[in-house]
Amino acid sequence: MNPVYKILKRDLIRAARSGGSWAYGLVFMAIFLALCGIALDGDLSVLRVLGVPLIWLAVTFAALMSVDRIFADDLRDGTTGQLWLSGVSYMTQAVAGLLSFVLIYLLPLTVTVPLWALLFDLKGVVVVGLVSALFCALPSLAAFTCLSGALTGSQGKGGFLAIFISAPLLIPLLIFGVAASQAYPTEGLAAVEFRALIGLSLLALALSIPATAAALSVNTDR
Amino acid sequence: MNPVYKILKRDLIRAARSGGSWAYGLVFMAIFLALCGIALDGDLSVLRVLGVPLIWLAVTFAALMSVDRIFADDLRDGTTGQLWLSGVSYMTQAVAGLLSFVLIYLLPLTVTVPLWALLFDLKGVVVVGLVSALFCALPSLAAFTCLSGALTGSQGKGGFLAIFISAPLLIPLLIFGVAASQAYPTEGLAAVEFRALIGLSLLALALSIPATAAALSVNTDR
Amino acid sequence: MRGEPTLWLDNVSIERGGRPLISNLSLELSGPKLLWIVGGNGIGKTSLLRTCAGLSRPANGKLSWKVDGTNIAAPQAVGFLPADTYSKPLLKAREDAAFWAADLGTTKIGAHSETLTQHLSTGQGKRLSLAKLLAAGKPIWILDEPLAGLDQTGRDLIARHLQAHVRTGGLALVASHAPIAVQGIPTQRLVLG
Amino acid sequence: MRGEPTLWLDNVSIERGGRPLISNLSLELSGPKLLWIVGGNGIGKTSLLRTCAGLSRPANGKLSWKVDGTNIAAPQAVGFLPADTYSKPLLKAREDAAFWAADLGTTKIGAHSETLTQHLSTGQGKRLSLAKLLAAGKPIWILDEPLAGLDQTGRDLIARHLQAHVRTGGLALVASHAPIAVQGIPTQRLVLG
Amino acid sequence: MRLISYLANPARFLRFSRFATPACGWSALALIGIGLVLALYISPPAIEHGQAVRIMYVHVPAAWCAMAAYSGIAIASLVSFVWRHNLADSVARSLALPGAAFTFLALVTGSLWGRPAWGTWWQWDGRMTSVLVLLFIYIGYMAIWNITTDRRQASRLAAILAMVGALNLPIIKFSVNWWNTLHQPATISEPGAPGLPTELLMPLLFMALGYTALLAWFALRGTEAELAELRKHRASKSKPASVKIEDVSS
Ligand code: HEM
Ligand SMILES: Nc1ncnc2c1ncn2[C@@H]1O[C@H](COP(=O)(O)OP(=O)(O)OP(=O)(O)O)[C@@H](O)[C@H]1O
Ligand SMILES: Nc1ncnc2c1ncn2[C@@H]1O[C@H](COP(=O)(O)OP(=O)(O)OP(=O)(O)O)[C@@H](O)[C@H]1O
Ligand SMILES: [Mg+2]
Ligand SMILES: [Mg+2]
Repeated sequence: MNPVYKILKRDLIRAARSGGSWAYGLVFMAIFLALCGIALDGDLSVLRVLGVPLIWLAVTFAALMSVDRIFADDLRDGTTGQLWLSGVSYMTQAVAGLLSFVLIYLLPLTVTVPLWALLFDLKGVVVVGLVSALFCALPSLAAFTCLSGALTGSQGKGGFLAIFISAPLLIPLLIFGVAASQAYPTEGLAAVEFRALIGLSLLALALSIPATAAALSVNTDR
Repeated sequence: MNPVYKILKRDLIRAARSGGSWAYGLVFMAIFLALCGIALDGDLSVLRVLGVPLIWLAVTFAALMSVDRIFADDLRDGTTGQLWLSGVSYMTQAVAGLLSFVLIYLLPLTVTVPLWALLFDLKGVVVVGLVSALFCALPSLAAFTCLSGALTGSQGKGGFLAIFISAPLLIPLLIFGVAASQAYPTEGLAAVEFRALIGLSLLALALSIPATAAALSVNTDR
Repeated sequence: MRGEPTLWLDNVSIERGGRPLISNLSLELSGPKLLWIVGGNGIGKTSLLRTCAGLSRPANGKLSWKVDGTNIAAPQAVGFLPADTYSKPLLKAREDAAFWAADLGTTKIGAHSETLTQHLSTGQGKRLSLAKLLAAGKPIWILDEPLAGLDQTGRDLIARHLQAHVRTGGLALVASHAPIAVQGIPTQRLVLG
Repeated sequence: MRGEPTLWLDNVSIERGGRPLISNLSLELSGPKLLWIVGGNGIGKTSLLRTCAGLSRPANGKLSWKVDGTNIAAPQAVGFLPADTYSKPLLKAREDAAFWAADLGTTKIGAHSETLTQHLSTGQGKRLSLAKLLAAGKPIWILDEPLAGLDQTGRDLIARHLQAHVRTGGLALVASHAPIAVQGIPTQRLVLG
Repeated sequence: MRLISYLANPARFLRFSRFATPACGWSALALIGIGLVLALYISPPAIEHGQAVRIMYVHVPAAWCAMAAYSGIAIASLVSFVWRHNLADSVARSLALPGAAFTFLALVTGSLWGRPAWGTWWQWDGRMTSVLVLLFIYIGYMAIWNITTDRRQASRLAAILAMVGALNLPIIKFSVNWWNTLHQPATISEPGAPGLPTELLMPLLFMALGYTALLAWFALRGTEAELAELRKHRASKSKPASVKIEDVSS
C-alpha cells in the first residue's frame, strides 16, 4: 500500500477519534468572526468591507493553531525514525504530513468559508473570489505551517514557537490573498494577484518540502 | 516548604528553560494584532474602533492556547497522582496550577497591553480602562482556562474540547470586558460593567477551583 | 521502627474497559512483609497496584489503609513507584529530585545531577524515581516493575532497600516479572492468572 | 536463507551532551550471530544501538550496512525495537499493527486487537512493537531491552524468534540487562564499561 | 572564499582573530563616533526633509546592515548545513543578535522618520512589512538556537530556517519597486541613480562602515567565545566507555 495513503488513513482515524480536535480551527473561526461582528456593532456597511480580510485572518490563524499537531507526535515517540527505517523517506513523510494537514485542518476551514461570509453579508461574486483565492493559497499556507511544525516538532514546546516561525512567512501570503480576493469581482481569475498567489504557492512547496524533510531528519537524531 | 511555592518554582524554572515558551503568548498577540492591522489595511479609523475588542480577543485566545500547558503534563506522566500521594491535595494543586498559569502566561500578556495599544493608536484613557478591565477579568480568565485544562488534561486532545468547555464561560467575560473598557473613559472604575467583571471573577474562582480539583482527581484515575 | 502498616481490601473488583480483571478480592496485608505479585502480561497487576495505592477507584468494594490499627488516608500510607518515570523534562535531575525532596546520592546518580531529565537513560530514570520513593519514607511501598531497565548494581540497590524497608516493619507490594530475590524477610507471592 | 548481513563500524565515536560515550570503535559484525551488549546504566548502550540503526549520526567515524558484500542503506537492512513503544494513542491495536503490516497473532495479543493502544499494558505494548519488528523482516535486528516488561511466555517468544532469525543467517544486536539465553546460536558479548 | 577555507581551521582562526577582533571593535567605535559627529553637527539639513534628515544617517546604514547580517547568516548556514562546518554556524549564530538589533533600529528610526516625512508612524506597506518580517525571522532563528538543547541539532534546524527565510531578502530589496508605496526607492545604492551630495554622503558612509565593523566584531567575538567554550569542554571531558568483546558459550 502506498505509504502516503497509509499515513493519511491513520491520521484520519486518529482525528476522527480525537473528540473533534480537527474542528478546533473551525471553532476558533466561528468565535473570532462572531466577536468581530459584535465588536463592529453589526454595522453592515463596515462589515462588508472588512469581511474578506477578517476571514483571511481567521483562516490563517486557525491554521497556525494546529501547527503542533502535524509532526510532533511522530517525532516524540520515535515513529518518524521507524518510518524511515521501514523505507518511507523523510521527503515522503513531509508530503504525507502536509497532505493530512490540508485534509484534516485546512479543507474544513476553506469549505465552510461561504457560511462565514453570510455573517458579513458578502455578495456572491465576492465569496467566489475569496474561496478561489483561498484555494490558490492553500498549498503555501500548508507548506509553511508544516515547515515550522517540523522545525519545532520534538521539543515538546512547539506551539508558540511554531507560530512565531511561520507567521513571518505567512504575512506576504495574507497580503496577496486579500488583494486577490478583492481583485476578483472586477478582474476575475486573470487578476495578477492570483498569479502571484499561485506563484507563491509553488515556490512555497518547492522550498518547504525539502526543508521539512531535512528538519524531520535532524529532529529524529537524538 | 509550601507545596504551592514549590510547584510555582518548578513551573517557573521549566518556563525559563523552554526557550521562552512563556513569551509565545506575547508573540502570538504581536503577530495576531499585526496581522489584524495588515488585513484591515492599516486604516486607523477602523483600527481605533476594533482596537479594544481585538486586544481582548488576543488576550483570551493567547490564554486559551496555553490551556494544555497547565495540567496536561502532570496528568499524563502521573505527577498529579504522585503529588496527591505526597500529601498535596488536588485543591492545592488546582490553586498552584492557577497561580503559575497567571504568573507565567497571563501577567506578561496583560502588562504589555499598553504597547499593543500603540498599534491601534488608542487614547491614553482608553488604554487605562482596557488594562483595568483586564486585571479585573484576570482571575476568571485564569479560572475558566484552568478548569478546561483539568477537564481535558490527560486526553492528549485538549483543543476542541477545551475551547468548547471554556468558550461559553469566556464569552460573557469578553462581552463584559469590552463593555467595561469602553465605559471607562466616561464613567471610570465606577461603571457597572466593572462591578460585573469583578463579580464574575469572584464567582469564577469560587466555582472553578473546586471543580478543577474534582476534575484532576477524576483524571488521575486510570 | 514505625508502626505496623496494614492494607485491607474488602471484596474489591477491578474492571478496565468494561472487562473484569479482578473480582471480589478480599485480603488483609500487614507488615513486615513483601508481597510479590506475579501474572502474565495484561492480567491486571498494574491495575491492582494503582487501586491499592488509592490512585484508581475499584469498580466495587472498599480499601483501607491503617497504621497500628487506626485508619489513615492513602497519601499518608503509600509510596508508589510506577513502571514509567514521572520526571519533568526541562528540569535537571538535581532540580527534579529537589522538588520531591529526594537525594540523588541514595541511588547513585549523583554524577548526573546536571543532566536534564529527558536525557537520562532508562535505568537512570528508574533510579531517579526510586530516589523519590525513598525520600517519601512511607510505611507501605507499592512498586510496579522496579527491576525493569536496571543494571546489576541497580537491582542490588532495590533488593537492599526492600530488605531494609521490611526489616523496619514496612509492607511492600511488588509486581515484577523478574524474580525479586530478597534474603531473610517474610515474602509471599500473589499469583494472578 | 537470506544473504549474509554485515554491519561495519569504522572508527565510530559517540557523544551525548558534549560527553564522549564511545570513542573510536571499529567493528565488523556479520551474521549469523547474536551480539549481546551489556553495560551499566547510562554507559551508552541505547546511544550505540541508535547509531548502529542509522537513527543517530556518530560524532565521528562512519558506518555501513551490507548484504553479501554490497553496501545498502540502513532502512533496507535494519529493524529496530526501541525500549519504549511507538504505538499511536487513539488507534486500536489492530489498526496500529495494520499500519506497520504487522500481525498481532505472531506475539499472542490477537485477543486485544480492539483495545486502544494507550490502554495496553506494558507487556502488551512491547509485544506490539515486537510484532512490528517481525513483520518488517529485516536482516539486521537491533533490540533495546527487549525483555523488559515481558512475562515468561513473552521472553520465550523473543528467544524463539531470535533463534530463528540467527538460524536463517540474520544478525542481531541486543542490549539487555536480563540475560539473553538463546540455545544453539553463535553468541558474542560486547561489554561496555 | 579562499580566506574562508583558510580560516576554517580553528587554530588559524584564533591567530587571525587575535588581531582582527580588536581592530574591528576599535574601528567600529571610531567610525561610528566620527559618523555621528558629522551627521549631527556638520552636515546641513536637507531641503525637503529639514532637520529630520539626520535620522537618515542612522536609518539607512542600519537597514543595510540588517540585510547584510542576514545575508551573512544565510550563507554561513548554507556552509554549515552542507559541509557541516562548526565555525560557520558559530558565525551565523553570533550575527543574529546584532542583525536583529539593526533591524529593530531600522524599524524604529524609520517610523520616527515616517512621522515628519509621511505623517504616520506606521503603514502596512511592502517595505515596512517585509522588514518587520525580517525581525520576526531573526527572533525565530535565535529562538531555535535557544530552545534546542543539542548543539548539533540546533545548528542544523536554525540553518534550515535561515535558508528558507532568505526568501525575504529580495522581497525587502525590491518591495519598493513591486508595490510603489510610501518608502522611497533606492537612490544611493542603485548604480545610475541620482545619488546624494557629498556632504550628505560622507556621514552616511562613515556610519555604514562603522556598523559593518561592528557586525564583524560581533561575528569574530562570538566565534571566539564558542571556540573557548569548546576547549573548556574538551578539558573537562569524562572518559569514554571501554569496549570488550567476548564469546559466549551456550
Ligand atoms: C518603519 C519604516 C521604515 C522601514 C522598515 C525602512 C526600511 C528601509 C530599508 C530596509 C532600507 C534599505 C533598502 C535598500 O538597501 O535597498 C531603507 C533605505 C532607505 N530608507 Fe527607509 N525605512 C522606513 C522608513 C523610512 C522613511 C520614513 C524614510 C524617509 C522619508 C526612509 C528613507 C530611506 C532612504 C532615503 C533609504 C536609502 C535608500 C537607498 O538609496 O538605498 N525610510 N529603508
Ligand atoms: N480502557 C481500557 N479498555 C480496554 N482494556 C483496557 C483498558 N485499560 C486497560 N485495559 C486492559 O486491562 C488489562 C490490564 O492491564 P494492566 O496494565 O493492569 O496489566 P499488567 O498485569 O500490569 O500487565 P503487564 O505485565 O504487561 O504490565 C490489559 O489487558 C489491558 O489491555
Ligand atoms: N543531551 C544529553 N546531555 C547530557 N547527557 C546526555 C544527553 N543525552 C544522553 N546523555 C547521557 O548519555 C548517557 C547514555 O545514555 P544511554 O541511553 O545510551 O545509556 P544506556 O546504556 O542505554 O543506559 P540504560 O541501561 O539505563 O538504558 C547517559 O548517561 C545519559 O545521561
Ligand atoms: Mg503492568
Ligand atoms: Mg538504554
